Amino acid sequence: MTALLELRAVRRSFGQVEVLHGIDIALAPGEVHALIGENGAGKSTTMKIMSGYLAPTSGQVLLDGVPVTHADSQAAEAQGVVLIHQEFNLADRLTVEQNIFLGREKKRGPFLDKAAMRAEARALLDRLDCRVPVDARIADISNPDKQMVEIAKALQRDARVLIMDEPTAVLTTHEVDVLFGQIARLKAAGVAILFTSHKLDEVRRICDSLTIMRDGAVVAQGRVADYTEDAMAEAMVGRDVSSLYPARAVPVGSGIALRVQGLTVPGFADDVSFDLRQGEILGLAGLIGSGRTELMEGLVGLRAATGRIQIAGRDVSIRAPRDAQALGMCYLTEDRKSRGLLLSQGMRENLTLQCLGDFTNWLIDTRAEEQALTRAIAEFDIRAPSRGIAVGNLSGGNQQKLLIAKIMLAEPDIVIIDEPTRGIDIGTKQQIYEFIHALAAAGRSIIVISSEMQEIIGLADRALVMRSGRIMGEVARADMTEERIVRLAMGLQAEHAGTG
Amino acid sequence: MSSAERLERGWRPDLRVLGPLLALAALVLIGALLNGNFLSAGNITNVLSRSAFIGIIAVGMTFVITSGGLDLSVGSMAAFIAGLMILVMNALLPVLGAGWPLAIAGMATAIVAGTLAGMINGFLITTMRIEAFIVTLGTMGIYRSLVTWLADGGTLSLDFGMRTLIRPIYFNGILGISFPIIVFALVAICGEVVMRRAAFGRHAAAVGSNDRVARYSSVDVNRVRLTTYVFLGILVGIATIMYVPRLGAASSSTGVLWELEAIAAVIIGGTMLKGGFGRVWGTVVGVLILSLIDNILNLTDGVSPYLNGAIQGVIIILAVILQREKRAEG
Amino acid sequence: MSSAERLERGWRPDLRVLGPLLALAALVLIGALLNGNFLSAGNITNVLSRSAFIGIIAVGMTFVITSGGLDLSVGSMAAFIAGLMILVMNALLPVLGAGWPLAIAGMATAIVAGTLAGMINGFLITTMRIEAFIVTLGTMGIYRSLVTWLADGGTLSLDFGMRTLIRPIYFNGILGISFPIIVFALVAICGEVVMRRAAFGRHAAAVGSNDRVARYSSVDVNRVRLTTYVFLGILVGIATIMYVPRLGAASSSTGVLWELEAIAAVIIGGTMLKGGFGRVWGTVVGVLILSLIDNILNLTDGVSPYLNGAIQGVIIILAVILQREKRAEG
Amino acid sequence: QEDTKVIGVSIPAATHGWAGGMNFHAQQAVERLEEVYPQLDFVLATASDAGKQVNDIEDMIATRNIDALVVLPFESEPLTAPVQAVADSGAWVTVVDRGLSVEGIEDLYVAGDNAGFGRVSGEFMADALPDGGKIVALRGIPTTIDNERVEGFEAAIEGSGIEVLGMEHGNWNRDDSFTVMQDFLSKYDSIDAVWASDDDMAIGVLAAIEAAGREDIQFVLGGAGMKEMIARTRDNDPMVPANVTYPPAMIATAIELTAVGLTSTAPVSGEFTIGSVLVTPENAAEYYYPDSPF
Ligand SMILES: Nc1ncnc2c1ncn2[C@@H]1O[C@H](COP(=O)(O)OP(=O)(O)OP(=O)(O)O)[C@@H](O)[C@H]1O
Ligand SMILES: Nc1ncnc2c1ncn2[C@@H]1O[C@H](COP(=O)(O)OP(=O)(O)OP(=O)(O)O)[C@@H](O)[C@H]1O
Ligand SMILES: [Mg+2]
Ligand SMILES: [Mg+2]
Repeated sequence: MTALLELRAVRRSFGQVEVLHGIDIALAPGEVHALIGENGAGKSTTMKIMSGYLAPTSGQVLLDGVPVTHADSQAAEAQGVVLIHQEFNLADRLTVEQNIFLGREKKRGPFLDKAAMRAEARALLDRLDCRVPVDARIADISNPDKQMVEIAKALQRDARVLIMDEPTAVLTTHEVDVLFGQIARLKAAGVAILFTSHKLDEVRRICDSLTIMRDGAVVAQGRVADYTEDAMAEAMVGRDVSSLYPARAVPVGSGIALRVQGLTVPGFADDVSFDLRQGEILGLAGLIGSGRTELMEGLVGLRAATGRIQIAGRDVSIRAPRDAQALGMCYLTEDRKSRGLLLSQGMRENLTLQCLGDFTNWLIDTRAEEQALTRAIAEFDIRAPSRGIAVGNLSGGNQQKLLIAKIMLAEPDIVIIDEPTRGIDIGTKQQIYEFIHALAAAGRSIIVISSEMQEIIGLADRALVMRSGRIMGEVARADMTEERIVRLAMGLQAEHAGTG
Repeated sequence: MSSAERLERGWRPDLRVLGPLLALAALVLIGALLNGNFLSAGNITNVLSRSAFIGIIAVGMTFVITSGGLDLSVGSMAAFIAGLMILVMNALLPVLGAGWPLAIAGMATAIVAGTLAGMINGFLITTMRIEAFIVTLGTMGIYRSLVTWLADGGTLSLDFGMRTLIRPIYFNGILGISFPIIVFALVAICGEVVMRRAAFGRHAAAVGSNDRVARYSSVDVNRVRLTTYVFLGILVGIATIMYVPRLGAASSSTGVLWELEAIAAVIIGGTMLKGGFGRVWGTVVGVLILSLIDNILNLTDGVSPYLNGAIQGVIIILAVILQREKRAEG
Repeated sequence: MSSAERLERGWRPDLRVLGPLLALAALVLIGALLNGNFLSAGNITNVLSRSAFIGIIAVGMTFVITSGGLDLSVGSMAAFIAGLMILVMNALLPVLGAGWPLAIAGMATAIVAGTLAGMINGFLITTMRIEAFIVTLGTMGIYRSLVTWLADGGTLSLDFGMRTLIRPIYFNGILGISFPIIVFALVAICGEVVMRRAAFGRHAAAVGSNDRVARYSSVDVNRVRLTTYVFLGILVGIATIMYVPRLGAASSSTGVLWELEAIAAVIIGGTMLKGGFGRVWGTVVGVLILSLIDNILNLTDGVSPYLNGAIQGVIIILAVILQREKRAEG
Repeated sequence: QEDTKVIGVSIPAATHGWAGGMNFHAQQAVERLEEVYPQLDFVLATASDAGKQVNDIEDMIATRNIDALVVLPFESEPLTAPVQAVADSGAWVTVVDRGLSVEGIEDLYVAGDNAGFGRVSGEFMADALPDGGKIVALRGIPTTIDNERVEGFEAAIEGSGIEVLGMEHGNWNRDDSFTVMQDFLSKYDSIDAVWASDDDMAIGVLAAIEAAGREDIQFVLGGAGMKEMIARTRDNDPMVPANVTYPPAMIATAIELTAVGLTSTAPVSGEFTIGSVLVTPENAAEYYYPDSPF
């Protein structure tokens, strides 16, 4: 069987730094190939080279056994090689339909055939079970919907080789199922598929063969059937990561750190009340779109909200994030790209932006900033090819680590973490969980919003489940099961707010 | 509740759409109350005809701004093209005689010069990758200088016989609608159609919204950008064809500040200065608002003429208050 | 390999940094070759002193543009403040007498008026959420009108005795360096320090780069924006304090086109028009480039003065060619 | 009442000193005449370019039904056809300062004499520097007016041995002329006199000379009769030995004559040329108007 697309001894440097040291991968038609590895291992770079977005510094790209040099992504696309980017590649101020057909508009005579495009966009999205209106502007739709639009856009392109860079990072279980259905369909049609994910169970579920990368080199290649999840993880990280979630070392404190009563965020959350104890890790579960993000944004003053908030027993009024921060409460956004980091600026500037005051004594103490960056790099294992790199050029996972480091620099007593491990490799996940536990052990209180049930179950002392802007119920650590949470999230089982 | 459902939450009148229209309606009302002749056919024809210059240019500017660009040179460019057109016509007069062939030669000059001027701006901005603000500030100075130099510091005037011949291009019309109004309307309609119904309009918006995404989506970003400038240059040429018959002369003070007026009209009309979204009909409304302000100031006494600029400024700001963006959330 | 080891970076000459400096050096060389007096102390003092007005304003403009804003009103604002300062000083003359207390009252007027004018722009832009281009186009017209009205169309002149008293503010100096140069240098140094080393500069760049990220990072976006406009207003006030002593007069033609010059200087200096990155020293270089072009054109013969603007335009474009961005990749 | 007549006045905006003075006089005249002639209404519009001035005139006809137009054309050529249209509609037309490019349109022409302005200036210069000398000159905003003045000046100094070292545009603006003069002073080690051609520019030039401390320049000749400069001539300031008039008040004369023509049967049509006169310390007092802003 000849490979449809193949990389031979591909190297790639950015400036002085080489990030790929000779990669060989072959994609066969009708097969799903997994590319896994740590954050910054070079997966996205490899995929961009395959699809013409980047040129290899040396080595060959072969299509149907013939060496090709794609001048650009258009040339690759014309050959049927399509990439779904890890970071959204959509024009914010255009609509869903305009984005799907961007660059390949359907025309009737000199004019756009809008009706046909709308119908086809609708059909594509329906195939993905995505109900976002085709006229909505990208800026106004949710992250999961954006991902589905990306996928629809790729499907519209009639790919022979479909390369997907972490498509499931922002999707829910249901949407992942839909996507996998489509992948199966394409596979049956003989499309070669390359797939990346940090969720190894997904790799086991849909992939046939796999390549494992570490530090810009291939460390293992073979059939997925030959690997257990733990074996994959160990090959990626170079150590055993089977015990992902640490055990609770210090008991939850008794004091109430945060009391929320009747918090309403118009249009998103309605009359929400809960308590957060000192040293507690509170999980906030729910389906995507249940309003968890908006609720917490309302809590920290990023959105208009009404309700009563008490911190450490005192009534407080929070109108902007800086008010919350002054009270020791910080929120870490789920959207690192457009809300979390300044992509064109360096790591140092991003790290200290949130609490620049602490580094300023008349003037900014750059030396102290550099020290903080050195500490953050060590503590969160941020891997960057150079210290002065623009944050937009970091790998996705390393951006996420930097974002966590940025919030933690403010040393909040109450920290709300929205999707903390989105796009993070399994080794680093373990480190982040340990870090969260260490925070709790030090008496700080944490709210973790996560769409991964396992994460809530593994991490939280107690979980609240949200649906349609309301708290549907509370699950204690002892009886936390995936089924219990899902039933609440889907509204299949009503339950009175428990101990809170 | 899925986000899809959330988006369909009831229809509210969108101020960003209604805003400019409301402002225009308010101005018409004020004008009508101040002076009985305001709504007379004569006055309306005057106002619309003279809006045509800025209007035609502003339609092109809408595309440039939508695709994330800017052009400060249009006023000087118009002056230069007008001067060139007059020079060419005067030079050809002995050969072609004062007739329509000469007029057509003049028009061709204007269109060709506009196309070239647009190409130069576009080339420097796209291929040479220089900031549009700087390129067009530079060419603004260059064209202004050139027209002063061509006119030797004075005025370039069209031969008088020829002037009488082409006067109808501005002053006459079809069915009582003057040519500038007709041309402006045609340009606006074409512009609106291209913006909304042609691939080019979409591509311009995509380039202005995020040029990287556009590039990754097989849009030839440089070509789109270049085309917007060429398109604007051609429209400047067309505006000049309307302008020369009106005054029959060009000098260093021709077209001064047209660029600011055109940009202001575009923004008053709801196009985003940072690019990514453009609205041609809004631009037309913006142009009308600006022309009406001038007209209304001429209808009334009692205000020191020194303060005209202040009143204009206040009205421009008020017109835009109506359509400001929603407070950012989330 | 630990990540720390990976982190050194090699130094390459960066054209975006060197570009403006090279352009400036080229101009100085050309000037020196064309005219022997170019490098004389007198000429250098002249050029630097008269750069000071635009220079001081351009430093403020750097912050406004860095945070994603724009201010077209600075020229008119300067004219208005100059007029006001003269009126106040003339009015207080009988009370305070022609002495330093009166001069100080005049300066206080300028600073207060500048602060208020900046606050008005900033308020309309941030709290009222109106596009900066429109707000400042509006206030540009308003201030220009007001000064014309205050001067009754003519010129507001400072009392003669007072003029003699404050003349030294422009013409004298310390150790042979004139006050405008000293003030400009101080403003530039403070500006550079604030931009690079103070939290405010960081915040301005963050707001200009992505205001949503800034808001999520506890930055008070509106306050930062407002502050940039107020800061600019104060600097316009300071520039006016240098300006009035020079000729002791203000009229409707004072400060015309200063806004374009200031913005051009900022961009020539390498600050990005779309915000997110600013460089005060670059702005200073930009201002010097613009002043030198004028100076060199005046010192040389042979070119029709009508073409000065064209040469200016060409040089501005050339200066920026040196520092265009690398082609985007990946 | 029925026989109310409307006079439209269209003038360039106050963008430089002389135009400012002219605006002032126009407004004064309108205010005064509205008192004197209750049966007259005035419409005053100022324009920043020729196109805007044509708009103003169109508006006056379409909405204000003017019976007479007093116009100081921004430029002659572009205003000719529109003003002709006004005349053809039967309204009275008074043209001020700049003639139209077709003769016989106007009923009344109150003319300034730009060539004469240049000539008088040149003649003074030739008299003051009998042995010839080196001068620099500042020009106004590039316009036909400026060209006429400069041509008149150059013709008058021809053969007098006066050498014009350099000529640049000071745009009738104090700041610009200050800058230009500073650079002239750097460029030329010895200058005998300066023709500033306008009093605003003369003020800028004088400031530059004073700041440079140069003793070689004997005098600066401005023009247009700004009251401060007339006063300095009157007071025998050696640097300002003379002035050449170009009175902005001519607009007031024109408006007044038009008002008279419209309200009475007195014959006011024809051409009134307001010549440029040399002002010297001897006759300066006659040209000093303390109330004018210019
Ligand atoms: N444009 C660029 N300039 C400089 N360095 C870059 C650039 N793009 C990628 N890199 C570097 O190349 C390395 C590999 O990045 P890549 O995005 O391929 O990682 P990845 O395996 O996809 O990681 P993740 O799982 O976090 O997405 C990283 O160290 C990254 O910082
Ligand atoms: N209509 C909308 N307009 C703007 N942004 C939206 C809209 N709907 C969702 N988003 C954004 O998309 C993201 C997804 O949040 P969503 O409201 O769907 O709920 P959630 O419960 O927080 O789910 P999750 O955190 O798992 O994504 C948020 O950042 C939200 O701000
Ligand atoms: Mg990646
Ligand atoms: Mg969320």
